Amino acid sequence: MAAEILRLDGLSKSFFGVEVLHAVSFALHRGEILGLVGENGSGKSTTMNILGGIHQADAGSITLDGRPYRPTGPRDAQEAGLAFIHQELNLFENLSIEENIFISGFPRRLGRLPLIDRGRIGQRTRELLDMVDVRYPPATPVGKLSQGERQLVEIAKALSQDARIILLDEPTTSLTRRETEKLFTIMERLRAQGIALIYISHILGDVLRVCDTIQVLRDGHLVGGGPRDEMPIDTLISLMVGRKIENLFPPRDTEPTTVPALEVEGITQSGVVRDVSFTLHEGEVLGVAGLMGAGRSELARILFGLDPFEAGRIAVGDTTLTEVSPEACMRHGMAFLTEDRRGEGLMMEATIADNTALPSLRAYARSLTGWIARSRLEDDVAEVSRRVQINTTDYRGMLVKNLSGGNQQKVVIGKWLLRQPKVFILDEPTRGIDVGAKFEVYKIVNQLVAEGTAVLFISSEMEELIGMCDRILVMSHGEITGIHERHEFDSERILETAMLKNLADVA
Amino acid sequence: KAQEGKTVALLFDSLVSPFWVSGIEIMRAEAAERGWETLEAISDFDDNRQFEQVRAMIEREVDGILIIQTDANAVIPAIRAANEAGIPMVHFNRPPAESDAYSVAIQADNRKIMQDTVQFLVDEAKAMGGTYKACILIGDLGDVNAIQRRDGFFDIVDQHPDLIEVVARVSTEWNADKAFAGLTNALQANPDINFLVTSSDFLHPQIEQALKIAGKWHPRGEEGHVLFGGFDGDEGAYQRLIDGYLDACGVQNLFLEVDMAFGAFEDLWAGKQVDKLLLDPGFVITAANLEEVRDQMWGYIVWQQQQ
Amino acid sequence: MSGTAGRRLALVVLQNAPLIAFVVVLVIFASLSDRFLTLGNFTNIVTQSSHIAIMAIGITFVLLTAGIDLSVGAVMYVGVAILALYLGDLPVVVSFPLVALIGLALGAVNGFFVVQMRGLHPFIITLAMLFILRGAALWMTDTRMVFVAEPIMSLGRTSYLGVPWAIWMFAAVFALAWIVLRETPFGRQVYAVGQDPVAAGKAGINVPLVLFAVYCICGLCAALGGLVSIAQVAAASSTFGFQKEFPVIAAAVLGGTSLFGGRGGVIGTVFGAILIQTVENGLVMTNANLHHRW
Amino acid sequence: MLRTAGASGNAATRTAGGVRTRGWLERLILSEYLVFYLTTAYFLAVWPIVPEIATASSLSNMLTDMLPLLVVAIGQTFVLIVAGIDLSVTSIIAFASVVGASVMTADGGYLGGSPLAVPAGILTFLLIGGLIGWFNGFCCTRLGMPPIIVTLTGLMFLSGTAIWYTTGHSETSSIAGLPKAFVLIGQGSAYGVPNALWVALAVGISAHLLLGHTVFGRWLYAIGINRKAAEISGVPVGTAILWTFVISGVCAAIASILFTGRLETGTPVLGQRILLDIIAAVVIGGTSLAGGKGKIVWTVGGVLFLVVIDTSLKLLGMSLFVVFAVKGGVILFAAIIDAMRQRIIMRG
Ligand SMILES: Nc1ncnc2c1ncn2[C@@H]1O[C@H](COP(=O)(O)OP(=O)(O)OP(=O)(O)O)[C@@H](O)[C@H]1O
Ligand SMILES: Nc1ncnc2c1ncn2[C@@H]1O[C@H](COP(=O)(O)OP(=O)(O)OP(=O)(O)O)[C@@H](O)[C@H]1O
Ligand SMILES: [Mg+2]
Ligand SMILES: [Mg+2]
Repeated sequence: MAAEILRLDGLSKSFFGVEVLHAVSFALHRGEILGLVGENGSGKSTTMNILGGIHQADAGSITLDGRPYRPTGPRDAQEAGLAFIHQELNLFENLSIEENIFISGFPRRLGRLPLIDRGRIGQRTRELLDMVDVRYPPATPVGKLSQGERQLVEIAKALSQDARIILLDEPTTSLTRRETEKLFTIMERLRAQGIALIYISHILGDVLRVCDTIQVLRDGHLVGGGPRDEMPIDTLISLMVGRKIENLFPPRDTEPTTVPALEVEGITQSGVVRDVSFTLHEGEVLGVAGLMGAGRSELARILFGLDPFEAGRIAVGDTTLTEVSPEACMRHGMAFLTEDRRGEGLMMEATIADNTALPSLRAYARSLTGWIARSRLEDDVAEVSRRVQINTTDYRGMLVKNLSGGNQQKVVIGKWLLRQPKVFILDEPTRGIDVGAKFEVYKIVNQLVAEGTAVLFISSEMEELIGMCDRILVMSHGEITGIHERHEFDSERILETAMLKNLADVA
Repeated sequence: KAQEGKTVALLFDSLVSPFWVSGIEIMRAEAAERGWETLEAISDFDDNRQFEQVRAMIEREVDGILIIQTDANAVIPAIRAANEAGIPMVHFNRPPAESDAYSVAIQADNRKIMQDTVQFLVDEAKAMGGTYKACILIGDLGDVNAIQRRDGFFDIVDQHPDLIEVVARVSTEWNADKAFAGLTNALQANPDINFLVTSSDFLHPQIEQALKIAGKWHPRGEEGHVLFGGFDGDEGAYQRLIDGYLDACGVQNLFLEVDMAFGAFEDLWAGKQVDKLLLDPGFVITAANLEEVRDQMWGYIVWQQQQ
Repeated sequence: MSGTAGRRLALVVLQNAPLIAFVVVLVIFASLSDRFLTLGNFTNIVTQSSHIAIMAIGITFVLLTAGIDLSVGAVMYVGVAILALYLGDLPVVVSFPLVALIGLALGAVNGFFVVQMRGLHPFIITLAMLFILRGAALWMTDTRMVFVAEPIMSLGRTSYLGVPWAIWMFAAVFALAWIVLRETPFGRQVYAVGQDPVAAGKAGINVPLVLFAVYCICGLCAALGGLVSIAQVAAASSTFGFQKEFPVIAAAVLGGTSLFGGRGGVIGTVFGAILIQTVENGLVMTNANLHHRW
Repeated sequence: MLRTAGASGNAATRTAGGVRTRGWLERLILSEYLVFYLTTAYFLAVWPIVPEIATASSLSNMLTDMLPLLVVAIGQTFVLIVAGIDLSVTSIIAFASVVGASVMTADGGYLGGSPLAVPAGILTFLLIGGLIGWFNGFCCTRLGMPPIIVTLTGLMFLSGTAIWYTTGHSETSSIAGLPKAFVLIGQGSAYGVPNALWVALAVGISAHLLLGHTVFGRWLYAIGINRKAAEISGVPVGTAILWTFVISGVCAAIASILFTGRLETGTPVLGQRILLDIIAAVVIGGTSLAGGKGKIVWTVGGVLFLVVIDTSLKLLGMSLFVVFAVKGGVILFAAIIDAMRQRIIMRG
């Protein structure tokens, strides 16, 4: 085995007196890719944050190249040769791609002048963007990029630092399959150069494919680990969740009806979507597949009245919406889970209960005075929160910002469940959620359709779409390029449809 | 009742101009001479705060309240409060509006003094011949004095439409910045302004600077001299009078006014009847009568001290 | 749904609001006064707006980090009061840099507290500074009007190459600020910190240092603005700089700088400052005075 | 009541689940009613120096002094909670004052002498406040302009207009001759309690209930914390923000009624100098300028704090610069306390 480069020894960390990491120890070697897996909130990001200098450990030590390493800030980590891709995107929308990549250390003109060497950063950025396959001029503002493209820029940024160790905390959440493959190629190349990587992901298949070693965290304890070959998937899962999971997708025993719940006709908004029409039925899960930037999220936002559209008709049940706004859509029983949990889905500074109650407040208020029936509301909030299995019961006290990503996602789902939606639009509902939690989300979706709810399921994970949907609608460049029925599901063919427009363009 | 050991509250709305600074200093000196103590408070132009200050002084059980209010009407409740507490109140330089409340006001006869000042300038203008483009710097119209001075100005110029055309009214709100910018703009719009009156002498530095920039700062007798009238009579005005840049200045007799105010307190304490309004006739000072009247000009005393 | 064209138009209008307002104001005043659109008057407007513009450029740095500095007017007054009272006899080349340094130091005090008390809005810190500094200046001047010496006043009347001194100052500060914001690592980090301080910290930017620096710059610019102003108006009464924070912030925001940080720049700020002064100037030019005699 | 509001104060102790016990100093600093303790401490400290401060009449003066300020500050609290700011309040006070007075005044008012004068006058005040507030809100929500710009422009424009309006209705700089019945709102009392106090109580209690117990109140906190999330959750964001400005405007108008009544004068410079005091009071109380956090009780504390300090300085006969410096020092002190509080919470 190659030389050891990094060693964690008995790391512990508490937040507000609650210990989230308990004496975690493992080692990382040159030219090794180490996979770190575990359920939501098991402490993966916290471990990375300690390595990256964002948090300081309460106990334990780290050795880097045989010397003690105790970073007090991200700068220290950078200088020690660690690059860090955070779980949440860490880019500045108001700056260009090149500026984002070099923000922590711009090359200067003539060495001494405090002026940015634009020529050099432009050149270097182009090279880096080529590596990750992003075709934008380096001076493009990051605000113009889609989530997936931003994630690629984030990766390019880590590459730019010529680091010896790269930490990747769920880097593929917004990437398509193809881009993920691209990332893996890059990772393998880095490994060949002797760089060490730590890779965190909930997609166990990926972890098993690229990682040499795998470590498993559960509730802040390191519960197992070893070379990939000794860690088959069922071992991993049972280590992670402490029990065996038979099926990735829960069985569904209801059939979709033919009663239309949402009818969309000719929705067009220039530059975004063109002539989109489909019908979603009660009790049906309709998947939406597509490559990154296909316009799926935009379509969802239009349907929920968040973005304008030029032409087309939207009908819920048998009423055509005359006004399309979130309020009007909600009145007709629609609900929308956005893909940007942090920016749009949650009030991070508020409690679980407040977040959950927000869309339903009107239903718990006297119509004239708006006086809230508090105890009834709190009871229902607690019930919904239990149903989505948030890992705390302090619904009225716990701030959402202190929850792990997966549990935050459960809060967003819970807040819409409280409204008992008839049409539920889910945009990437399982992004950043562990296997166990995913299973829970799927179960909730199944329950909902069993009660007659219609679900529009937008996802970039093909297996998930195939496992969950009754039909899959494929989008490419803002247009629907195909609809696949359940019996003809086939990931190859769906991918082909998703790239249809691109092929046509080339031809 | 002994007059010694009295406490008098001096409530100013600000000390922005030398007039008020000299005023409060003369009052302090005068009070010390009479063996009185003083308590001071400044309202910073806030009527409500001044009302609260009056109540605080009543709370402190002072023997008399001298007040310079910003607004003639808004001070009435304060007078009532003082009446109720049996504390005499004297308004310095700005009288209150008419009301059933009782207090004594000392005031310069602004309109008359301004009329005399402008009349002197008009006479000069006539003597020199030609027509005149006039500019007036107006004070804060929340201040009765500013209104009276403006009216005094127009009383005279309106009688001479053939001789004088008023081309610019610069609103200063008693603010040096505004005065400077306003006057510069006015001179830009009307480069031929040759007749200038300010409602207060504290704006002289800005006027000098603006006229210098416009190339119009010349003493009497020189080509291009701007006929220039001032008001108040501060030390800067005195300097510019002897330098020949200022032609006439309406002087408020500050010494007399302080004396009248304190005299009013004594009379009131003695139970005498005092008129609600006591006028300071003031006077106009020009190069011609400089020597005779300057001893009554408070700015001259300050000027002497500075030399 | 129709009306996208309308919405686009509205967007264009909103994005260029300062420019459009500027043009509208120009047209209105030009049609009311034939002297308004002269070169002389325009020079006049720029000269008069220069002190506001310089201060607004300083505050732009602070606003870009999602901060605010209410103490600019007070810093301006303190600087000028010290200049008039204690530095009056020194030659301008010595006294002016000294005053600028005082401004920088006062800005540093703001910056120190802002950095030390993170989680507390700079609004409240600089508000406190506003009161303390005004109090200090009033104490120094004993609330009297202070005068500056003739060399400083004559500086206010000086022109080089036909352009008044104030405009040169303004141009220099603007050019420097523009370069710093656009072309230096520090400038870009200011934008990053304003957009997302947490992310900036994670990216290895020394966030406290950036914050500290922008308040220093703002204090420096406030003192410079005071110098430019006093050289013109010659005397400072106790209302000098009073409530100057309003037009100064307004200039920056009118120019498109967001109060929530990360967006804007000094070019817009300059427009904003000139726009504000143009309105004031135009009102006097056209003699349409609110205090007109009735 | 949204928990976030109190969370800064309670989170630490709560997560600790009562395991950790804090020293009394830490507990004091963490208390969300800290400002009340500070006020009390200050009061006790100056008492020996100016014993007059504790007399009944001085206390009642203090109470009546704080009421109009309190009413405006309450309105401001609503706007701050949604991360807005309303700088136009003082100009609303001034403008409503002169227009309202011009309706009622005995010397040539529109309804001067008529029995309708007082009700119509009061209605004028409220309408002006409401309309200006509505206009502010409209510009901020429907036209997407930043609140600070909208209300700052409003401040400058209305102050000018108020002066202009006065010159058209009065020979002097202000409008006097107001009906006795109106003046009594600012000065008189009923059942031994000043009328102004009744008014302020009514405003305060309704504001408290509105914020803490209704859908509207919860919406405001949600908007303040994350406007986008609120919008997606079906909160009528624009309308709600618009209403905060209307509330602020109406509160300013009510304050104007009290001010105008106590001065018996409609004046165009009324309240001009208290703008920063209003905002400082709200923020010292603990309401966040960044939105999402605030309570009426806190605002009451903030106003009380400022008024006690102000009164003590007045009684001490302090000069203007001392007043300024002390005020600044006090605000800074409040800031330092708040920072300490954050530290303790962070430390956990
Ligand atoms: N800044 C913080 N303050 C308080 N608690 C925190 C903080 N950061 C993390 N936690 C808590 O620490 C625990 C571990 O969180 P961490 O983010 O490391 O989980 P994770 O394994 O990365 O989960 P996920 O897969 O959902 O990202 C969670 O219970 C979380 O709530
Ligand atoms: N803020 C933005 N500004 C400009 N263009 C944007 C912005 N956000 C997205 N786009 C563009 O809009 C198009 C559609 O993006 P959208 O996010 O809807 O894709 P998607 O199919 O939902 O993919 P995913 O969510 O997986 O990234 C893309 O071309 C993207 O580049
Ligand atoms: Mg994580
Ligand atoms: Mg998407």
